[in-house]
Amino acid sequence: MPWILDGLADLHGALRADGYTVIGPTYRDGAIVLAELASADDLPYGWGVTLEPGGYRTRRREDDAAFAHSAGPQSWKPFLHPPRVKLWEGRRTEDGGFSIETEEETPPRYAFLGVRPCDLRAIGVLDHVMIGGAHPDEAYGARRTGAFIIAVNCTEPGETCFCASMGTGPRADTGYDLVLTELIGEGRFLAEVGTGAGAALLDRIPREEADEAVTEGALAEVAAAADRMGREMPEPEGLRDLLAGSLDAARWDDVASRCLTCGNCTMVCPTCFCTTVEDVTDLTGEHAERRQRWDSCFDLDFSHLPGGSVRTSGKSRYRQWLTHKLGTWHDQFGSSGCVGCGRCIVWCPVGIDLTEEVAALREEQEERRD
Amino acid sequence: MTHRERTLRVGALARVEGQGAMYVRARDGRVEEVRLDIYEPPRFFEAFLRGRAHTEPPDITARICGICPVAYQMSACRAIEAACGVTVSEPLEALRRLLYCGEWIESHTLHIYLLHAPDFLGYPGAVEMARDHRHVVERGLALKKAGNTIMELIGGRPIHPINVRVGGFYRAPTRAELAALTGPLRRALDDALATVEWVAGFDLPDDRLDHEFLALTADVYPIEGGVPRTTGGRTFEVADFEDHIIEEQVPHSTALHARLAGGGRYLTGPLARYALNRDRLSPLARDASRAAGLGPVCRNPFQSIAVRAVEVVYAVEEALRLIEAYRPPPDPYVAVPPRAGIGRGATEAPRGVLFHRYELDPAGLIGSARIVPPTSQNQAAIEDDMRAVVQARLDLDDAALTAVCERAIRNYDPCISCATHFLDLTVERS
Amino acid sequence: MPPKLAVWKFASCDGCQLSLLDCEDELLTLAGEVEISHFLEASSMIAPGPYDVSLVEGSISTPADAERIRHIRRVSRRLVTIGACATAGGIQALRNYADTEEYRSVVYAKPEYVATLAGSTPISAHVPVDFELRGCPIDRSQLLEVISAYLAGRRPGIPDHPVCFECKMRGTVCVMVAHGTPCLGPVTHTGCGAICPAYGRGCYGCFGPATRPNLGSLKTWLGSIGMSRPDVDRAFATFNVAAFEEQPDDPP
Amino acid sequence: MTAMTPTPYRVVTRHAETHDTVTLTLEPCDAAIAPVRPGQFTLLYAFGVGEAPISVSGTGPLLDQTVRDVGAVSHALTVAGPGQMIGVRGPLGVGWGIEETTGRDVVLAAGGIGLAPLRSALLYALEHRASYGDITLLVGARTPGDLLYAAEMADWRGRGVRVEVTVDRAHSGWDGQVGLITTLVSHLDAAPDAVAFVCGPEIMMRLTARELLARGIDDVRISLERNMRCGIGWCGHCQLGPWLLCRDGPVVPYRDAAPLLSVREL
Ligand SMILES: Cc1cc2nc3c(=O)[nH]c(=O)nc-3n(C[C@H](O)[C@H](O)[C@H](O)COP(=O)(O)OP(=O)(O)OC[C@H]3O[C@@H](n4cnc5c(N)ncnc54)[C@H](O)[C@@H]3O)c2cc1C
Ligand code: SF4
Ligand code: SF4
Ligand code: SF4
Repeated sequence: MPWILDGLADLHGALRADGYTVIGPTYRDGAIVLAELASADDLPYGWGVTLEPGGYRTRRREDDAAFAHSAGPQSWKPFLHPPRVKLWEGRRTEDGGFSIETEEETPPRYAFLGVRPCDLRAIGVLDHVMIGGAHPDEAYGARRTGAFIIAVNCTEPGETCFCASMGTGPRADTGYDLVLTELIGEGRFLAEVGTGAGAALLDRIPREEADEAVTEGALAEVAAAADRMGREMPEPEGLRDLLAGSLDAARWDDVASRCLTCGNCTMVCPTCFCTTVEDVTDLTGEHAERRQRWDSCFDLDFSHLPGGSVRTSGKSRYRQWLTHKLGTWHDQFGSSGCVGCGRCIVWCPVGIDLTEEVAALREEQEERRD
Repeated sequence: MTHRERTLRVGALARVEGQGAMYVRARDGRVEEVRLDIYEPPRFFEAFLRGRAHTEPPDITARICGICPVAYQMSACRAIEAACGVTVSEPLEALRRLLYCGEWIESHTLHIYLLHAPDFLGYPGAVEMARDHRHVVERGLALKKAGNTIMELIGGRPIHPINVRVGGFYRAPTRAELAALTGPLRRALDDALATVEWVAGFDLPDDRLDHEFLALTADVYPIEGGVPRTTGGRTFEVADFEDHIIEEQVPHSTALHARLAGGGRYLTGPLARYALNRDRLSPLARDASRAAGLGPVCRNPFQSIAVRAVEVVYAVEEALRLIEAYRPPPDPYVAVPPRAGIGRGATEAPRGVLFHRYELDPAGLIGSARIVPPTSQNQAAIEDDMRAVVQARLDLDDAALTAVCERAIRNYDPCISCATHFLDLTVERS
Repeated sequence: MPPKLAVWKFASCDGCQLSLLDCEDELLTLAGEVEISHFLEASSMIAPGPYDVSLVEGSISTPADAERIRHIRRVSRRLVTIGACATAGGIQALRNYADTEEYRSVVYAKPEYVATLAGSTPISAHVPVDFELRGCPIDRSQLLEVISAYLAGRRPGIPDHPVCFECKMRGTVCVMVAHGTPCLGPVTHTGCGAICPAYGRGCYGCFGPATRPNLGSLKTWLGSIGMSRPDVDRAFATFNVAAFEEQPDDPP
Repeated sequence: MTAMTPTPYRVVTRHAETHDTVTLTLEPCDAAIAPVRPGQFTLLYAFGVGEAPISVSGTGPLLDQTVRDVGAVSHALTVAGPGQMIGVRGPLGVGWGIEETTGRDVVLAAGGIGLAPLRSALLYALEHRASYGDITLLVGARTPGDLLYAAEMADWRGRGVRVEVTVDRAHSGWDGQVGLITTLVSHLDAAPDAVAFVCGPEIMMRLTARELLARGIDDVRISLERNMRCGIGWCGHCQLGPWLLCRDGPVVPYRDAAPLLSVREL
């Protein structure tokens, strides 16, 4: 049954009382970033954003909506899959050998407040990669299973959003404990339950039953958002084949002339999971450490082999990104690697737009067919 | 021992910043020539600053010297702001002073512990000294680190800070960020006081300088600005620096020597600052100087190590005071729109007065630049002092005399990289 | 016998070798692991070569220095350049694109005394180099990493990607995308920890070009966000001017 | 203990194969890793230096691993003497699948260090000699001095393996063949339902596989090399098209790999 919450202070308070570190959107450095929210007041009330390829600006809205700002510079990835992780520490032993210790790290208990549907799906995609295989990343698993997720249905898609065409939004389907729909201009939120934990939390805070008209109205707003997406992924069903058949496309040269190979697209992407492993020692050589840090297929060393890197040209590196994201992800993990959040378009310093690149590849394929 | 003719070459001076060597020629018991050779290759900063934008000198001139980049940044900012007719708000000035305190602490401690003290205790360097005096060296390193921590927080990094811009800073720290420095600085204050006590116990050779001293003076102990003044009673505006300081070539020397217009050689640096501003030291620093046996004016250059230590006490205390009083400025910088004009700026680098002058065109492009670093101002005085040092010790054998000379040179903490326009020498042998 | 470490200086500001002394917490440990055999800035003790690792600061800009670096190479098992001067010629390489004679006359009253080469060149233009550590100045922890790696016999863990990676890992909001601030980060080698954007300014390229940068694309973009061509050119003509100049125009 | 923690092993013997290649035999200090199938690999960790993926070149509970010195980690491994501790993670990858090809002829074609993973398949087949038809081993090496397991070849021949060796460059005294390994394939005599396992430089694998297909052998499996930082599908480095080679390989059917290998820089 849907409920109405008057503001989010009680919800925030209940999460804190349960020992959660509440993470959510807040205004900082001219952007809506995800950070710890000391109180519900830290939400970016009244901030909207204007997005374009390679451009992001916050702007004041006429209302005081908390979640009317589209996907921001980060996703939830840094919290679940941190940029740097220490894997273990080793030390030399007296007999000339070595011993290795893994720290028993108590994972932070996060409550994610304000997970947009695209990002919710991205968490699902990431879960599949990180803990869905034969060697689950236990540390990720611990952070993930401890997390309480409050999604927000999207009523404010941005100029670079295309979740509707990817089938990931604007309404959240599964994977949340609670889902909110903001009643913009009223300061109130429609809340629906996804899990028992969500229901239990909701039970503890003041709320009203939502009447049908309000619920329908709110959800109609969400549905309408699908038509206001600034972008669309052309023919998403055919992407896997399109990319598999485009390895020799001329378009790669075109995009390579613009692409800086800076890797920003992969870093901001909520599903890019790649890492590298660094084995380091201190000056004495007695202590060693293994660390994991984010990596990207745009890094030249990513494909290093003793004879030289496999992918050195910018074209081959951009191709790896796009074909993996939209194509071979299906082969490897059974879904698309893209959820349509549009971050890679906005945070590409030179505004390369993957939907445009796909359209061009499609056109090229058709031309070749003719 | 008779010395009919003797040449002494101290090739590759150790424990000075940059590359230098010394050359002495004596005949019949008289020192005929003393030269501090700078073989730092020329880097032409003044030449390539021409045509650069007026926003660039803080970053560019920082690269003249890795030991005192803040000094270059601050003198450059002052000069350019003067050219553009902009003054910076009080809180920003305070933040500059705080950053500069960090550099003083770092640079002075580097010099005291790592470059100079080993001379007095008979070690080739601090690493060797640490074998016998580990805790002392550790104390020095901790104190140095406290200075670097200030530079890192406010400047972004200890060497060539990135946060300084014409008109102020790119980002002003929060109070909480600065408050985190308080603990380390309190400990640093104890270390600084212990340092004064330590160096006061060194056995100082006798030596005496009679040059005039030149330093900036202000209401407070001068760091990030002030009015030039000499012990001879001369005072002038920074804008008139070039009327009072003449750099010229002198016979038998290929380096530019500075002198006071209508006067003689002079010395800038800690001894000069101290002589002209002692009463503006904090009570604690003044007490420390008294306890260290320093009079109101120190004319023995070997006392410079103690004066530096006193200045470290002052800088640490001053940093603590500035942090306590800090309120983030409303904006991290004031706009400095370009205009045509000439601007001059001077601040007190750890080694002494550092002067910059820029001529800007209406778009802010630099037409000409002039940089007068402390080491080139002191060059003549250093050579003169060396002459006295050698003259008084001609009976020493070469090794011992070399050691004394090196040590005496280090009194001036000459920063040879800073010598933007020293000449490269072709050495003449007699 | 501990390995011997030597530090050498050519045309430079001393900042990079100072980075070694700035390792306040590690300096004495380092001194316990290696014999610091030649480090004029820190010690007047000079032990003869050969040296296991030579750290070389500064660029080659005089005939005498060109000779000296060859000697240093001969007595060094491993030669690591530290900093933009040694690795790219430094800011003094601006002379390579100007009239050196004229430069001399601007700065010196008697230019004929100044022995100088027409150019300021990196160490690698004169002798083979085993590792180049970037930065103006270098980053302390990178320096320690290179030394630790050589002591342990491993490859130094010095990443080879642009500054953007570091910004994103730090959680810094992109200053170019969010504020329109020109930034060289996408074509600049990482290593500094992405400090400039964290302080709200654009990267100014002090670690030199990233490997295979796409300068043309960024320059076009910088123009489109309002930088004049001379401003763009000046932005690349600083501490690593020669290294940026050397980059091909073609995309990687 | 996580999937990223090496299991301590100790070097039992170190056998120099060539001037730059060494076979280490490793035994567990305490617990052993799970049993290794032919063609699988481990990540070997040299303390303080790092980790490298190395094929298991033998069968049995002790790990035979043959390492060629090409960089820091492989160097540290090749100089490890008896008693030295080495970290092991694995077994990783899918292996040759020789266990399932009983009743068929087996062709093994190796270039250079590529013989290392094939040795495990060969030894497995010899241990189950009766289950396989003809076994042929074709080996290409740069020079006679680069030949791995030279001392074992007589024994293999003695146990009914047809061993043929060719080198790129020979010194005087070499009375074997000189030339490309593909010429050995063209003289091959194996049933069309034979299974072929190929490992070596990528270009060698492509040429050899093509030749095998031309000889009517359809089931050609190659073992690919890509950068591997984790070996367990976390790091993404070992991708080749649809594959994560640490997970889906390193052994893959040549038929599926061929179109990918023909794309430059994939
Ligand atoms: C599944 C699999 C099985 C394998 N089995 C074996 C086996 O049985 N035996 C065997 O010997 N090998 C095997 N290999 C290959 C082996 O893993 C590599 O040779 C090994 O990783 C090399 O590691 P290294 O650290 O020694 O050298 P690398 O660090 O890779 O160095 C090799 C060379 O490249 C240079 N280099 C290193 N990093 C860079 C960089 N970032 N940029 C430019 N140059 C660089 C080094 O200086 C050196 O010259 C296998 C590989 C795979 C994937
Ligand atoms: S697109 Fe690149 S960085 Fe992202 S997951 Fe794929 S290979 Fe990794
Ligand atoms: S590929 Fe781009 S749009 Fe798709 S999920 Fe990643 S960042 Fe979002
Ligand atoms: S597509 Fe854009 S963000 Fe991605 S690597 Fe290229 S330039 Fe960088």
